[in-house]
Amino acid sequence: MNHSLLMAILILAPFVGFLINGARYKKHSGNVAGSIATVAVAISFISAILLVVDLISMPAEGRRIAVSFFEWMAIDKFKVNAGFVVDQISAIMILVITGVGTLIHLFSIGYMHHDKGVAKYFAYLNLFIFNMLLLVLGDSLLVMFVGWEGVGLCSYLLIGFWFTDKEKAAAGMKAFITNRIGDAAFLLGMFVLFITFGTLNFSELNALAPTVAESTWLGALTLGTLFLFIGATGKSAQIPLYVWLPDAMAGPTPVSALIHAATMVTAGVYMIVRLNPLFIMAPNTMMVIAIIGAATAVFAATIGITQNDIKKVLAYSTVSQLGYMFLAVGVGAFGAAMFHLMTHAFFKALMFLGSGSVIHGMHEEQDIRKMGGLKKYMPITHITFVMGWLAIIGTPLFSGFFSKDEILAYAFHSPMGSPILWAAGVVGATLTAFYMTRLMALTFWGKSRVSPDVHPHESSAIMTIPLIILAILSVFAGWIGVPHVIGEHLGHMPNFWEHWLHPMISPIPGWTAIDHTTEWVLMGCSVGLATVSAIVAYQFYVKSPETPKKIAESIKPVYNLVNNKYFVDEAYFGGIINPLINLSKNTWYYIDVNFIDKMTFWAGDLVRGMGSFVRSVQTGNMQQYAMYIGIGVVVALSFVIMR
Amino acid sequence: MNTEFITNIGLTHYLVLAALLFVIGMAGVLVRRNVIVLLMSIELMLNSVNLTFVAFSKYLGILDGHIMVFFVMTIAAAEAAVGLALAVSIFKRFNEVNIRFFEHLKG
Amino acid sequence: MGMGKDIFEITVNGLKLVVIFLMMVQMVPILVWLERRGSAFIQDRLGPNRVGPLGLMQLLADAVKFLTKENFVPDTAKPFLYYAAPVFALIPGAVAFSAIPMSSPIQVGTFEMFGSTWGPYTFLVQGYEIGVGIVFILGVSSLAAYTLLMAGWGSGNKYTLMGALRASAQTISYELALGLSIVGVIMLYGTFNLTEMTLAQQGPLSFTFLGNNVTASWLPNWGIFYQPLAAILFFSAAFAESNRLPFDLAEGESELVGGFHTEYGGFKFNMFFIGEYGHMMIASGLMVLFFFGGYTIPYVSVAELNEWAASVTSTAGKASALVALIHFLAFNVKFAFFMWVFIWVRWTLPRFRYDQLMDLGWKTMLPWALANTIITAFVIYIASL
Amino acid sequence: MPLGGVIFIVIFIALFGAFLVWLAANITGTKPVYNPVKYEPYECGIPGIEKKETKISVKYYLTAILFILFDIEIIFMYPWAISFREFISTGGGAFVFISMMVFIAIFIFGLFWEVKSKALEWD
Amino acid sequence: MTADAFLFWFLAFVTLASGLSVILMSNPIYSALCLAMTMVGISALFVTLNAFFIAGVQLIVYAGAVMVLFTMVIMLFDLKKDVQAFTKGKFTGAVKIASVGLLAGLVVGAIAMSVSLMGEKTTDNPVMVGTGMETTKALGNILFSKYIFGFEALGVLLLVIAVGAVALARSKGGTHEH
Repeated sequence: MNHSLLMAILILAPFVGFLINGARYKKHSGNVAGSIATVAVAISFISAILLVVDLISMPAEGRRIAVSFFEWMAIDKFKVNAGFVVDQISAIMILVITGVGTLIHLFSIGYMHHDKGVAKYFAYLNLFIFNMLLLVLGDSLLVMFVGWEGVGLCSYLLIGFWFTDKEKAAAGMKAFITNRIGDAAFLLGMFVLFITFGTLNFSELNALAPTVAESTWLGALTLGTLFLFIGATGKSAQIPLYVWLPDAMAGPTPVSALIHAATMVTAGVYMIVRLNPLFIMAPNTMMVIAIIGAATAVFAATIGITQNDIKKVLAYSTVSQLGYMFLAVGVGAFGAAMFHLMTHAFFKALMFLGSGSVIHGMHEEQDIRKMGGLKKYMPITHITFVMGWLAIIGTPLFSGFFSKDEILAYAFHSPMGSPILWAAGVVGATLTAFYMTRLMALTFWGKSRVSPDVHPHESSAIMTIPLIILAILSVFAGWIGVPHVIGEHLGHMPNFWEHWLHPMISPIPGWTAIDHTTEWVLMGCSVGLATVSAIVAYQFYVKSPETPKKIAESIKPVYNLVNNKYFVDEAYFGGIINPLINLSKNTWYYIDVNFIDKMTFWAGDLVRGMGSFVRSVQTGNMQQYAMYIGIGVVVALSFVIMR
Repeated sequence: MNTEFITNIGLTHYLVLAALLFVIGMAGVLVRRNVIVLLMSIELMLNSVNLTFVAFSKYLGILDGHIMVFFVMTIAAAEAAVGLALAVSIFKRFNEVNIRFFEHLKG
Repeated sequence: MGMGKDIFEITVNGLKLVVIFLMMVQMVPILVWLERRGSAFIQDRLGPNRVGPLGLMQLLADAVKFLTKENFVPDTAKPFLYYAAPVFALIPGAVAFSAIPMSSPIQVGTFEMFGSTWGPYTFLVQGYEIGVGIVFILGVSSLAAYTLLMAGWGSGNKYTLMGALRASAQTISYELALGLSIVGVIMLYGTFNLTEMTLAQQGPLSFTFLGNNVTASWLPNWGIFYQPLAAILFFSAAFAESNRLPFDLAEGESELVGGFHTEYGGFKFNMFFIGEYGHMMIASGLMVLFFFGGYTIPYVSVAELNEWAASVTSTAGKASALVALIHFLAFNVKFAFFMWVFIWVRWTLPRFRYDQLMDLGWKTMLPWALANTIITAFVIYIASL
Repeated sequence: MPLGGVIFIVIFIALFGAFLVWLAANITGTKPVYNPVKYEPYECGIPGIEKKETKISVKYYLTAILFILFDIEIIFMYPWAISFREFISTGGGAFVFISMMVFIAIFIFGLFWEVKSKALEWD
Repeated sequence: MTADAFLFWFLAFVTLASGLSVILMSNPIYSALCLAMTMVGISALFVTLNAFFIAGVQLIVYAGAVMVLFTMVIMLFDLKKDVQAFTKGKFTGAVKIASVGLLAGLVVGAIAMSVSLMGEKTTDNPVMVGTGMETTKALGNILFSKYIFGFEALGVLLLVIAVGAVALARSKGGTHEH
């Protein structure tokens, strides 16, 4: 089959699913709607596999499938094609999106079984996949932006899916508005880039990037990339625009898994990686990115420790892990960022789905203080969750280990990195191990605190199968990117990942190879600290559940600060939103009502007076109007001719 | 007398002819009172535009003009259908086709 | 200037048009006779048999009667429209009929006349060749609706007006099915040109399917074998287009009297009559062209016939004339068959009710024609894979 | 011969023929003798007392309007039908086929709607 | 004079005469018939411009469908003669006629000017010759590649019109007696 057909199927299959489910949005049968949606995404997945297989069979140089369906717009020099590209980077993304997407769709059939709006739900989900594919496949920033906005819309729709609950509707709104701030910056970034380069096409931008010499600190390149990065912080929930993501947990859990863990939130990382030759030319931006990423990683992890809602913990964990990815990007480790993106997609989707399974089995209970000891009720969920846990805390040879340690190694050694960034990363990893172990302990292990009228049960096969598949991926996905230092002890296992991405990644200026001892030491550090913190957490929450309370008691101010998420939401309200409202109110009263309104009334009276004079012209007589047009044309034409 | 103008037919001839037809149609729109004749005059104007499209298409050697004619025809037919539907609906109710009567429809 | 050479060609072509027009007009009395004799045969009676041998002189008697009728205009009529309508009834039929190729072209070599050399020329056995043949014919014959409306309104009688509205509503309704049924045919031949269509149908049935050549030498390569549904739809719609039974709802003794030509008599009525037969002839001609090989002879390709003609005649011109003659005969045999079918159906089937008629057109034939289009496109696409 | 010439001949002969026919229609026949009853519009026996004012069903008009719209859709299929094979041979067959099927689907939807809304019912 | 030139002048005369009759005939039915004549004339002009398919479509759509609709509606209304065919106001009438006349002069002037400016661009450069088949095929090629969205949009437009026009025509019409 030819590529354009495959590409069309890949992109349009979810859209067709959306149309079908959207047309029958009033239907209640979850099985039918779910099957349609799942099949649609599965078709997409198959065509993605076929495309990637074709891509692999191509020679390494020029490994790229580009399809342009039509010219979208052509305004003078500004030409945009509806063009789509599968290359090394987007190949990974489409596989993750459609693959994980299929599993999550499958899971949703079980999870959303009883919901009334199930057809609508699947329609949105399919629309999301469609938009996500547009985002990752688009060959220019503008096409990407269409998908970018589209996923924002779907995210909004799905967070507020149970919109009759006011709080959930508000959460959707929050996500949307926060994202808009980022999107505005994204648009500005596009403008800057278009003014500088005269194109928005990725390959052209990347090719042109080295030709623009950056003379000033805030030159066009830095400015454009910074704007784009602000856009990315909105979509990928980084400081300062991360606040929407924890609230986004109001949506159905599979949505959290798909959109707010595996795919959409990684769009920012993906965008930066796609433009990496551009970003690498702007070291100042890179520094900002790295700092923000590291800060987010630590910051979100500390909040994660104190949360009691199973999904909130995971949400902060997601923010933290995204911080890792940005840290990686910021130090120039684009490959590592993509690697972590993929492994994170697997284990975080797994954990979210696992939490969904728990919530489902606990009859919509989300508070981990009311769980505990679920191991014996939900064996499969437990086992798979353990796999995810091991992966995320960086247990050696699990997928999270490889990706996280690669990031840390780069953060330490890259000329753009520094030991401080590395230290922040390690602290983040330690904290991650702590709160994830806490989550495990409180949910699955220890004594059961389940209230007697709740009877936890294992979920049906349709929900556990995706869990199992994702668990397998979480364990083994890391093996395609084994670093040399470990690989040479495993029978010289090559680093497939690096080979694959190599042509797309621009080298870090001033990069020297890490010597093996350093790498071993770094690895040992992070693994050791994580292990210690995991054991501590285990001790705290399984062996002696009283200790953490005592500790919290003893450092109450700090605990409260962290437990209330550093009062960031409140700070935003107190520092930005309320003053803004007050300012608006004052300006409204003094300037608007007392000055402008009076002016406008006066002007209005004047205009009305004139209008009543001119009104005599507007007779309703169509032919008179036509006559005016005629006279106008005569005047205009005579002007043109006489000129 | 220069007979070149008569024997050598070129783009100008078609354009002038179309312009005259257009103006005739416009005059119809301006001076006639019957809604249906008004609509017919509009069709005449559209037709004259089609003529310019085709003429340019031939003399510039590109086919896009033909496509435009196609589209214009569709639009014209749609316009006639809706316009006449309105006229029929008003005629059935008020037994009136004078355009001045239609002023009563305002606000 | 080559004008001198053209004059002969223009003259011949002009004469040709006149001849074709006269042929069409002269075919009408013959068909009337055929219809009367045929209906008598079908209904087991004798029919006209007194005037002349086999009643053939009846035609002349009819003509005399038509020409000597009183020539008057009703008081309520609009004289201009009343006179113009019958004339306009003839024009679309005649113009469309001239576009039908009835035989292969005749080649005329160089010859001496009036002291100068003329030729060579190629004369087509059709009024004129136009590249977009079908579209042109459809366009011209769609003008026939005006005749009905002019006659119906111009007569100043309510029966004529209602008859005209009925007839035109029916005509335009079936024009949809007619136009749509042709889409499949156009797709099949990939051309609008009637001659190209004809030539595409010579020889035995053979086509390519999924890369395999399929040949059935026992069948001619006619369109009917590719487009049977289109043929049925086209022929039925053609009946309705020409207001023939079973679709002659424009007339009705009990409700509308004679329909739109109630007020007409004499020669003017005769012209409407010729117009109706003109429609039948165009329909039959197109039927032959689209689905029954046009002027080609079944199983024999044009090239073979040319070879044979060249072997029995002395010059190329004579050979082409012979071939043209044979083709013309072949065309006329097929053509006459369909004219007979028209007559046959008229005396066999009962008429529809008006609502049934409209239902048939809109709710049955239009969807089937659509289905035919889709299926044809699909099969052509699949076959080319 | 230039095609313009052909058209010229056709128009000329058609007009000339029409004139001849019109002439024939007027010359033939005997001169009528005036008779008020003969010159009345035809009625079925009873003399017409009302003036000619007939209420005509709006159905005819509806039919004509739908005819226009569907006719244009059919006309759009002609260029498609004629270039379909070329599209197939140049590899764009599937795209063109699908785009026309979308168009036909809209067509069918319209037809279906008209049938369902009883716009095509004659009683 | 060549046949082509004669044809053009003849058709120009026919279209202009019948076009003028459209607006001068006080009986709308004659207006409609004259407009049909204009359409046929324009169709023939298309033929002289080598646009055979467009000419056929013009016949089918305009002359064969749109104008039939007009004629039918007029007959449906049974309008014998317009009571008041033209505008009454003397002043506005004069202004209207004057503006139309001026427009005519200006447009013709503009065309004459621009043509002399465009110079060699408007020289007879007919790439579309032949019997019309190639043109039609090329038309199909463009229509189904470059203009595919316009084409589909027109399909939707026609659907909307079909629904809307039927609803309008069957409605009782109006909300109040005048």
